[in-house]
Amino acid sequence: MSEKRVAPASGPTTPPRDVARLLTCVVARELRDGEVVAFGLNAELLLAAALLAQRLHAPNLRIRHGLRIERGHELSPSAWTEERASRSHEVIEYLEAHDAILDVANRSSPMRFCDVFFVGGMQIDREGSANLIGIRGKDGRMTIRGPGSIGTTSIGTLARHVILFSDEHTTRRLVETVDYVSVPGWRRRAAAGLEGGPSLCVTPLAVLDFADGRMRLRSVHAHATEEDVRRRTGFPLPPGPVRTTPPPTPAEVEALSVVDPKGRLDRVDLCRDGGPR
Amino acid sequence: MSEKRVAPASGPTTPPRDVARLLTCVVARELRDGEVVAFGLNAELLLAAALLAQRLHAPNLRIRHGLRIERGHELSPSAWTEERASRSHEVIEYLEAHDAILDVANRSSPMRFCDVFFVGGMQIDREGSANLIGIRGKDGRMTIRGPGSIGTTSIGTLARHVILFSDEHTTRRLVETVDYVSVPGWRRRAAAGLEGGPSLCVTPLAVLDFADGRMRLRSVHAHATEEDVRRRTGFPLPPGPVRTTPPPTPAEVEALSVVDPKGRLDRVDLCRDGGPR
Amino acid sequence: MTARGERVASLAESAALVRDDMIVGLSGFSYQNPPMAIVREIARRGVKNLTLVSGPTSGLETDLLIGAGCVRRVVTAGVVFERVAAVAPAFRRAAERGDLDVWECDECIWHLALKAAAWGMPHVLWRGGVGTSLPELNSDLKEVMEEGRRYLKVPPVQPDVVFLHAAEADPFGNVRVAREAYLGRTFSESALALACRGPVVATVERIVTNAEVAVSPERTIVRGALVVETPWGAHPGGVSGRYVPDLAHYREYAAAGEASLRGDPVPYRRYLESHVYGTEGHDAYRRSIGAERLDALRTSRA
Amino acid sequence: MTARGERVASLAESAALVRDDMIVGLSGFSYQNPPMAIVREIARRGVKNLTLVSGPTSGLETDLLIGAGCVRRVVTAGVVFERVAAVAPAFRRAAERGDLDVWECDECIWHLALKAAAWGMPHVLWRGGVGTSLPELNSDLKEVMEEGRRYLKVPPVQPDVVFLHAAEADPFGNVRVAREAYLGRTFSESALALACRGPVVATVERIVTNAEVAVSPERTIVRGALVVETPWGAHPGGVSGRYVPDLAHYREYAAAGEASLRGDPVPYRRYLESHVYGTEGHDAYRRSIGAERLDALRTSRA
Repeated sequence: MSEKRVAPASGPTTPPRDVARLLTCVVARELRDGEVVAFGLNAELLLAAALLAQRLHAPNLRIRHGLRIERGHELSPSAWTEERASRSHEVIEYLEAHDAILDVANRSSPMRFCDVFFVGGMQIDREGSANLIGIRGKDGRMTIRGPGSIGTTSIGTLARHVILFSDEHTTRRLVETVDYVSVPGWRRRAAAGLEGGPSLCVTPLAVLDFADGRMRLRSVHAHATEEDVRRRTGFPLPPGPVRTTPPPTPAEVEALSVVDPKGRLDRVDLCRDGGPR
Repeated sequence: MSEKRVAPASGPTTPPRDVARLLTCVVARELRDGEVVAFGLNAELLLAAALLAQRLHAPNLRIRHGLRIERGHELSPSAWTEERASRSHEVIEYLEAHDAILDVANRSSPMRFCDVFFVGGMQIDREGSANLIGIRGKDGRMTIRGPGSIGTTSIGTLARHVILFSDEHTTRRLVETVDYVSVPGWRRRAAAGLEGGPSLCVTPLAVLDFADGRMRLRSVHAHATEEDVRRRTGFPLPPGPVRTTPPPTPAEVEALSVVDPKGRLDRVDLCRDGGPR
Repeated sequence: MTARGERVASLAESAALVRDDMIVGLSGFSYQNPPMAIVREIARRGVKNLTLVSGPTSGLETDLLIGAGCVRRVVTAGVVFERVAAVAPAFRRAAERGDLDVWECDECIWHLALKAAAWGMPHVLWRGGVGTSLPELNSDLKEVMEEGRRYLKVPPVQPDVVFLHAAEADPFGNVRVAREAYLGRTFSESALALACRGPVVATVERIVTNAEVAVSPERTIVRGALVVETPWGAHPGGVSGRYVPDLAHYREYAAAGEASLRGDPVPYRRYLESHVYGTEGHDAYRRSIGAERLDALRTSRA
Repeated sequence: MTARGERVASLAESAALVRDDMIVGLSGFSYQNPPMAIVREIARRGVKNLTLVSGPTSGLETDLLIGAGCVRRVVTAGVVFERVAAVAPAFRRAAERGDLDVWECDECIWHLALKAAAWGMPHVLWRGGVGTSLPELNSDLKEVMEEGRRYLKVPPVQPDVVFLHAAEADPFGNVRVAREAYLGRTFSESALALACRGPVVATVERIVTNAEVAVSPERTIVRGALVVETPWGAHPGGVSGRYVPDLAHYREYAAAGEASLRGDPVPYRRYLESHVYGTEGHDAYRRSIGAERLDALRTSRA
């Protein structure tokens, strides 16, 4: 398997929703039983992944969706939505007010905010730092203003495991060094006296992990090519044999149909081709 | 009135409950409209005073009884009680958990913990410091252990107005200088950069206030004598004419019967004669 | 027995509490509960150089005041319209032109700054955010070493006045959320009110009796507020448990703002003209949106 | 779908989590919700040199462990039996003999020390308590100047293990209060659990289903606890909304403790013998108190 070249199967035969489902499986496989997983952005896909993990191998996974921990069987509408229906899941926990987020910072407490946290950004760099603040122009000043670091910085610094998630795979997103740091990667964490670093970076084309604090290619999705992935990454990825991301198993496919009976994953915004060059 | 000598009316003609009612009126007169009043100990008497003030001149007085703000018409059982009945008052506010007491420290917020706070102690001194910690022996070590500062220190330091309340009037209670400070009085506050100090000290025999940061006699209750009060106070009180504490007015008597229809004030523990010499 | 005093105010007198250079706290987490009616009133008064403390992640209430030229500085973890605009347009434009100072923070640090104010602390030390760009971007948020570890030294942020929008209040200033409120019990309404050094104003969908409020004290989130009955006062934002955000209106606003970013200021000026300056008050605004469109936004109680 | 894991434990295995020299958090505000059954179990095991973090104002759970010789240090704002004993007797005796270190604090400072632990802060600065004896009495609670003002520098206090008693829990460790709980929603149970570095154990009157707990998430105060079904587990203390404290029992205990203070150790030894060492476990304790007496303490649901 490790010697097999990735097939250049990027034709219209792979509909976009299949990418969303593949990424859902990729993320689900990373979640372990007994953990608390938290996310803010990309909520549909990540919630689907967590629900999938709960059904398949992590029955005690707790899912913090916004400020709530819920237990449900189906993918629900995301946090901010025009849908009027109150969500059907059992709420098993919520923070009384948003500032209670501070109270759950102790990661050895059974009431910790999370173990695994998902982070995205305008830029993600080679060591796994993420930037939601802005882009510098040639003069060093901020020429493109980003949204702001929202809920990422503190949780991303304090969580036990950070997984980076990107809805595009482009050289503007995956850069050598971020212009500003909302969440620190491996080297910056070490310099600040923090252990570890992000474990994974999931994109519509590939799964990347880290060795010695630098990103490397773990697998390329079946609809992409290794060559394209390397060309679309803004820094060199170490050479070496690359496997194809394992496609959804029959058990995963079946569980996905339970988790997402209404096909919400079909509407998830992802750049299936990696996004603009 | 100011020239009138206090009558030595300390015979059995003044039943103990009348002292409790007198003190209730004395305290009620100090409470102003729009304030938040808080107390922990001596809850029956102070709650009765607050309810009385609400009926008579302070309709917007808010009463924080333990961690709750309630609105009722009748004196309820105190915080820790064998009485099984849930208290009948409307709870209009409560702190979600005890640690929310920290959140209400900002005294300019409309949600501040209190404006007026009542403090007692094993010792109260001339400048109005209170001690709930312990009593020193001749060797300077703590030979009598007190209960601890419970809820008094921070609130007593940060509240706008502190009123001292003592259920006895003895030289062991009212001392020149407290052995330990749970709540600081005038000089200690000034030294720590805090403005003001306690405004009043109410005992079963007298009402004392402060001039230049030292206690003085404001009025003596009708059932006590000025001489006895001076003798029972562990530091000199400035000389000068002393008035009799105004007895309950007809309006106060009538309102008291509404506030305390079951005669709970009759059971309040107070040393009517000032307590042991 | 003397009557209790009511704390009911008008939109105009509430907006008049805001003067140039003030630090103004605004409720509103993303699309939920922005005090838009009072924001439009403040914009009409043309105050200048405000510092807004909003969020922790904020939305239109912040962006509109920036677009109307009232704001010099924002203290917020982000200004976004999720799924409509990754970055709110007036915020983006003002920040990129250097017309706006941004206190760069995340949601936890935003809350810590308010906590420090509420608790009367000169600073709080926090591990979250070491190794990031925040100390580089904020002159008053430095990294310090303490007992061999690095911390961010977070200063207090204290609003001079706070405006929030909620479902209900009684006339005595007890403000409460709908029973069906979305996530947790509240967002940052109480955090802002607890930190504030001055008045707290709540615009509410409906004033209810004190008796109604007293039966469910757990729904009361702020006390002692000045209360303004302002139905649809969060529009185009949503009110948890009452109505959903009007995302079509957000898209219209975002398109106008994005035209400005591309150099065409006309659509944004037109937006302000028709929804802010050109409407004389909140009633006129509601009429301009239309009852039918508003009614279609109601949350079903099913 | 794989089954969720339960977190149900026994009293004995829970008490075995405590080893000499540990920092042990105990619930119990005055008479309410002390985890007495586990306290008696810990006393029977004869551990030594514990630091108790209890309260903020604590009662019998603290006094009994002191009287049983298990405690070297207490972190509490007071140990009192209101209306029964101004100062709890074993606490008083041990402190006066110099056998006990007391971290002198008040309720706010107690909470701040737990917050500092929960939030991962090296200290917090607090205005409440400047000008008092606390800095003189605690070597690690000093006054400092910061920007021209004096503050107490409050260090973190982090329990190694926490025990609490509550009305109910589900088998998955979701612990909740009775609907009729007394003041506020909870006391310090969640503050202790949030600060803890190790396991949190909840003894509860009754284990209920997860379905029951999930319908009222607002009543859940602690999550992820080990759960031990222990009816009457707070006796002689009360459980908010379930039963009132047995003040006659407190008076008996206080009289025995006060005899010790006067130099007669026999009544207190006899108390420990009959209620702690002489009963083999919690069931034996309940039988020794008697069902009739216990039933008479139930809170009416009227």
